[in-house]
Amino acid sequence: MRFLEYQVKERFRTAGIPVPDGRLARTPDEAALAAGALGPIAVKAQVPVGGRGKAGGIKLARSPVDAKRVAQEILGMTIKGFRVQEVWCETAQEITRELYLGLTLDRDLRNVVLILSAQGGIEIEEVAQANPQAIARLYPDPWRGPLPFEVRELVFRAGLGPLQAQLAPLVIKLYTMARNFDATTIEINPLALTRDGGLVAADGKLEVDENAAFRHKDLHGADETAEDPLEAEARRRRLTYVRLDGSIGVIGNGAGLVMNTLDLVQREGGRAANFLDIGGGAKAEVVHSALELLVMDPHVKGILINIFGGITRGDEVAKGIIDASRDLGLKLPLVVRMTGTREEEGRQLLREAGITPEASATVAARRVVELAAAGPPADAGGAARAKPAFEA
Amino acid sequence: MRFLEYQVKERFRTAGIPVPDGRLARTPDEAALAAGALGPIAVKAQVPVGGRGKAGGIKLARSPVDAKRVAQEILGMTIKGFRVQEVWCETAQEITRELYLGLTLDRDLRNVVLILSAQGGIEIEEVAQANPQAIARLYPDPWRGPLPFEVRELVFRAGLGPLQAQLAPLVIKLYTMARNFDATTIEINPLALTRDGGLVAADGKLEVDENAAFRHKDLHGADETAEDPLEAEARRRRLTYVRLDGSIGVIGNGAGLVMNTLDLVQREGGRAANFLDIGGGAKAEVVHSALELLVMDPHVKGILINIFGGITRGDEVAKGIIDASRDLGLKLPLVVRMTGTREEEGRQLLREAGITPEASATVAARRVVELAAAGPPADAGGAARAKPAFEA
Amino acid sequence: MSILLSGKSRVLIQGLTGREGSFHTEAMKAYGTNIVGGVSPGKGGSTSLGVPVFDTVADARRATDADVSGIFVPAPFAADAIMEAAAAGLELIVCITEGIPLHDMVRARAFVAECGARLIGPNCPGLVTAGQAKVGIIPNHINREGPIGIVSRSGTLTYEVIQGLSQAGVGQTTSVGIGGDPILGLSFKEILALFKDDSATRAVVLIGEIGGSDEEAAAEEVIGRGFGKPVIGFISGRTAPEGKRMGHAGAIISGNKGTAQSKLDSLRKAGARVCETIEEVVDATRDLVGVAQAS
Amino acid sequence: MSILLSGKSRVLIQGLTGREGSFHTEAMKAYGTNIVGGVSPGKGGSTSLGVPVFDTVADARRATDADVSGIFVPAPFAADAIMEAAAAGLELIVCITEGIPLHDMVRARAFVAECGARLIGPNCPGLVTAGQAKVGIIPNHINREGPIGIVSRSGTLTYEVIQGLSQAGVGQTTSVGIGGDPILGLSFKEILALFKDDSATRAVVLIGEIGGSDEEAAAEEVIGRGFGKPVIGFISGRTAPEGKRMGHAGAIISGNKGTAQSKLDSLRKAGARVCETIEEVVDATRDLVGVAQAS
Repeated sequence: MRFLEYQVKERFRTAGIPVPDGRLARTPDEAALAAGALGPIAVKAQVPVGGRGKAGGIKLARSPVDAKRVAQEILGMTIKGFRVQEVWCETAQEITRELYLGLTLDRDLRNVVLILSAQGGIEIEEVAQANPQAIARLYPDPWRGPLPFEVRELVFRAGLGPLQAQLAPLVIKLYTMARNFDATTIEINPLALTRDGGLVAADGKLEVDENAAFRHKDLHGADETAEDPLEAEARRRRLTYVRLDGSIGVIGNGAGLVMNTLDLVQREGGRAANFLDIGGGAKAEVVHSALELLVMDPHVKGILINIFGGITRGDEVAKGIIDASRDLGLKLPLVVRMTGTREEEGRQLLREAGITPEASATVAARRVVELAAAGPPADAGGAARAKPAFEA
Repeated sequence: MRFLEYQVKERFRTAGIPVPDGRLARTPDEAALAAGALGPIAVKAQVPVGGRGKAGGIKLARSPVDAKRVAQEILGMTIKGFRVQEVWCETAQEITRELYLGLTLDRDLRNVVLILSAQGGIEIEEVAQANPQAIARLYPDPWRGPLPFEVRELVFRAGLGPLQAQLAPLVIKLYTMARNFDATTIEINPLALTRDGGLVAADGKLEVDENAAFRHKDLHGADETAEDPLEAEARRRRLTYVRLDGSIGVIGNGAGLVMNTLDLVQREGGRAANFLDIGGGAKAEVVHSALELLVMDPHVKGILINIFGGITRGDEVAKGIIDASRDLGLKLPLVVRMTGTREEEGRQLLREAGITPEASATVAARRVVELAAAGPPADAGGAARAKPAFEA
Repeated sequence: MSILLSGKSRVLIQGLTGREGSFHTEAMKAYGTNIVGGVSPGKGGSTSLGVPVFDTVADARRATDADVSGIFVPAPFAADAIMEAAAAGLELIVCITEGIPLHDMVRARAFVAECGARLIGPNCPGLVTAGQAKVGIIPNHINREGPIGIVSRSGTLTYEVIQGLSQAGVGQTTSVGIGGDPILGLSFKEILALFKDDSATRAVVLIGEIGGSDEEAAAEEVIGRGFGKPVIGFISGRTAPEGKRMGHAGAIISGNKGTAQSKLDSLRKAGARVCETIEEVVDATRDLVGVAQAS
Repeated sequence: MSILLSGKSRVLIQGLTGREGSFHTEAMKAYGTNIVGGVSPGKGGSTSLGVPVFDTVADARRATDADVSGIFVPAPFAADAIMEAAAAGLELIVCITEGIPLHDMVRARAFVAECGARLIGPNCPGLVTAGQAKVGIIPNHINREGPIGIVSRSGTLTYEVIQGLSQAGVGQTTSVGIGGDPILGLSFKEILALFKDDSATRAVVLIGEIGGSDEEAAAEEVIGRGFGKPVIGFISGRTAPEGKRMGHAGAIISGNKGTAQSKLDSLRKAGARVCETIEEVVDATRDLVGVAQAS
């Protein structure tokens, strides 16, 4: 789960991490009002992606008139596919130095890591390459969390000893916030040292572990409709789906198997339109729903279904395919490869419905690529796909 | 720091531990009002000691008239030296079973221990002797706290498996409360199973670590004026003082040394009136203040000062003794034993002021016991002590 | 011989009485696994699927002397179940449950390490020692006894390899699915080290995927340092784009970290035979074992 | 010979630049203690009392190779300072600070144990190895080299014993004040075990007090099991009433637990010579050493 800047800053404030005063504006007039109340402000596009500054999504405004004009420019912009519907107007800061403070999951060390950098305002990976000695890391014991002396060591290692008294409590608060929110990433970047000597979170990022959603029912992130509409539709259908840039729709069971199917499609000269994992033990309805989703994608020119029957039963999957093809009036080329539990029953059903099953995934991939390249079957009418169709 | 029942229950409620509805009453009329609002109530004397029930400090009232009469009886009682100034009026519970849940510090194992007993309502030590298999203990890792599976094991070990779903969260809440308040003891006793199947803290106890007071500036316990007035006065003077039942006032530096001085006084046939430790590095003013405190005690018939000069300097102590004796017009027999740092300078000062120092603690104890038995010096007037004088 | 699990292993199932737990326990029993008991708090004293049920793992261990636990409890309670097994002294803990919060797993994993237990998973299909015992959900019928060790992050892709090998007449010692989460118990490294010491295992198939750098670590720290047995490596997700999580929580390329290329290069450099398809893996393994059998 | 501390010990002082820290560091140096550095966060790089000051214990340890730390930081920060020393690899940590919250100490003590360090205190006078080194606040002039080991929960009462023995011509190997708090680092047991193995120590004086049962544990688990050296025991608080805390946080009789009688009985039963006054302790020790010297 991701959050917009202002949502992150609200949570920073609650956690005791200082943030600039600000107001959310949905119209240029609201931005002007914010400037009237706050003085000189930064007007910042609220989109759940990085690189807003470069895209022109952050501008300074010295007066209400200025703020109105600037907000007018930013509201309605599209940044990396996200339309800007809100701007965050916050007191402009006089920043004398930019630091970085963050937390993320280090999967290699199977632990959370706190990262403090004497250099901030740019991606921490860039600092790590260009100026590694500016970065200090702390791997807290998962049960104890960061201890005060460990945090002092972190601050001194980053060469920020003189800021120790201000920085140490921030590090503890950031960690506490990560634990409270089940965050897998939190960044304060830049963590700004202002002219008056204070530290303030000038920008922030928060990502929450979706596995922990049951503990955070009241936590609402960035509006999902801003994302890819097909991915949003897949989420509504509780399907594990990722949109890709090719033309072969892929359905399979098991993440590794589906990934491998994408690789096979590319190996045979095609490109997958998506990743779609129906998981273990899927019933006919799930297969039906997955097929329905794929035909909504106008880029899909052929569909490959690759199933290994473990808990998943071949006959169930076959039924789902057959029903969905019929209900959707499917005209796209469809190739099915099926093995494992009830393999024979499933294949029999498919053959009866006029779909020839393949036994090898490689051969199936080759065939779907060929069929998709050849175009839809001759008898396909103009309205060959189900509605609605989403453009990417 | 100790708390009255209603103060403990307020904290239980905040911590999510269920308690009966109740109201505090300072007059019989307020108790009647409480009964009007709550129905049948228990009227309970609020004093910071156990054994209220046996002393007649807890009575049931079925109606407001009843409540008024009962409150009239209880308010103004004196229980173990504490005058009852408030009664806690709470909804009478239909209790079907009494359990015990507590936390305390196990110094031998250097850890906190959670104790759950299938038998409650009486002192846990009694259960431990009479019915040990009813008691289960959990020593949580100090960093991890009690883990859910450990709490389940605790509940099953106590033979309370069927109450698992209700008990397990209470155990966690009790521990969390102990950590949040730096409690060295918390008891829910009885933890009552009511007719409707719920669990409720029918009575409770809370003791907070005074070393952690700096973390709990907003935490106020039982009114200290209810305690021994000399101990309260000592606390105002920041002296480590314990009132005892003898007649020899004792001042010394270091807890072990003072305890040993009490032992020596008794060995010589006397009994100490108090324990008073002026600690390490005490200056003349502290000695002065300590002497001043002792002469407020009408039971004190003689004073023994026993000093080992480590950081504490003999000449400083001597000055304090000489000044205080003069300022207070001290007429009581005074024996001083002094050794260690600046021993000679101190003794010289004492001798000049007409006080003969002793070199051996045993001899000093013998002498003060003899002098106290002989009564005040012949020249002592009627107003030989400083004001005010507190009776125990 | 085999690693981690054998016909003598005494297996406990946490969450035995649940839907998933009972379904798969039936299958494990059918495969011949020595299931000695189950744990379901509040159901202690009863019997289910022919084995005694206990309130706590500690009780179960005392009564049955179990040494392996399979965990089928729902995600919100699974990390606690893992720790309960570790604290009770179980030696091997296999957690099938998917969707455990990552912070829970970080803590549980540290706890397990402190107890000296071994954890497989979570979010994994478990393991099978062919012809002897199974803990988890790998289909029974695909396994065949033989000289190949399998270790994999994937579930169904592992089944493909097992089935492919078995159909080609090449059996397995033990097949281990270590799981697709970012925070795992045993990783490739540790499983490989066990295969190294297992005399019955003559070659190892390693099925990796994008994300993290466990494959690289295994290649550099184990395979490349006198492993002494042939390793056939395969990585899925070679065409996955950066920043997209491919189903498994752990299958994601972040920046230039966790790419299939990096993993394939490491494996190749360490001396593993790297394959592009499962069919190739099967063929290569058959060829290798042929060679090994002759030597 | 001695225990825990010697002239070769490389001693660090945490809180060196504070009032207490600097006062007592001067005295420790005057006694000949090898003070190699101090720690005061934010004052790293400076020099105080002739030794370098560091921001962290880790820095100090790297630069000085210190093996012992004396802690003089205020109570709210002392548990953290103890853990910092343990994490940095110090072998012996002596915490003088009084008034540390008990929950903090429970955690810090567990942490120290995990690091494998030894903690003396808190709320203790520290230790002296006569003629060699001192960490803590025991007065310099009272110590005298000789064959007696001293271990005590009290502060000034320890000084009395040391001074009494020294004045009677009986010197000490090491005198250790373990502190008067309920949650302590090393207890009587562990110190006695060290004295047992110290060839220079010919007899041990144990000064206990009411509260807890560490004296009983020492008597039953160490003295009573072939300790091999005479032990002279003394317990203060014999006339203390139940339920009253006698100055030390740990000096309290709860119910019938922690009484002087129980401790005296245990010591006597274990074969210790039990004394009623400090004068008796001194006389008994002088007599014993006389016997020991003749043998």
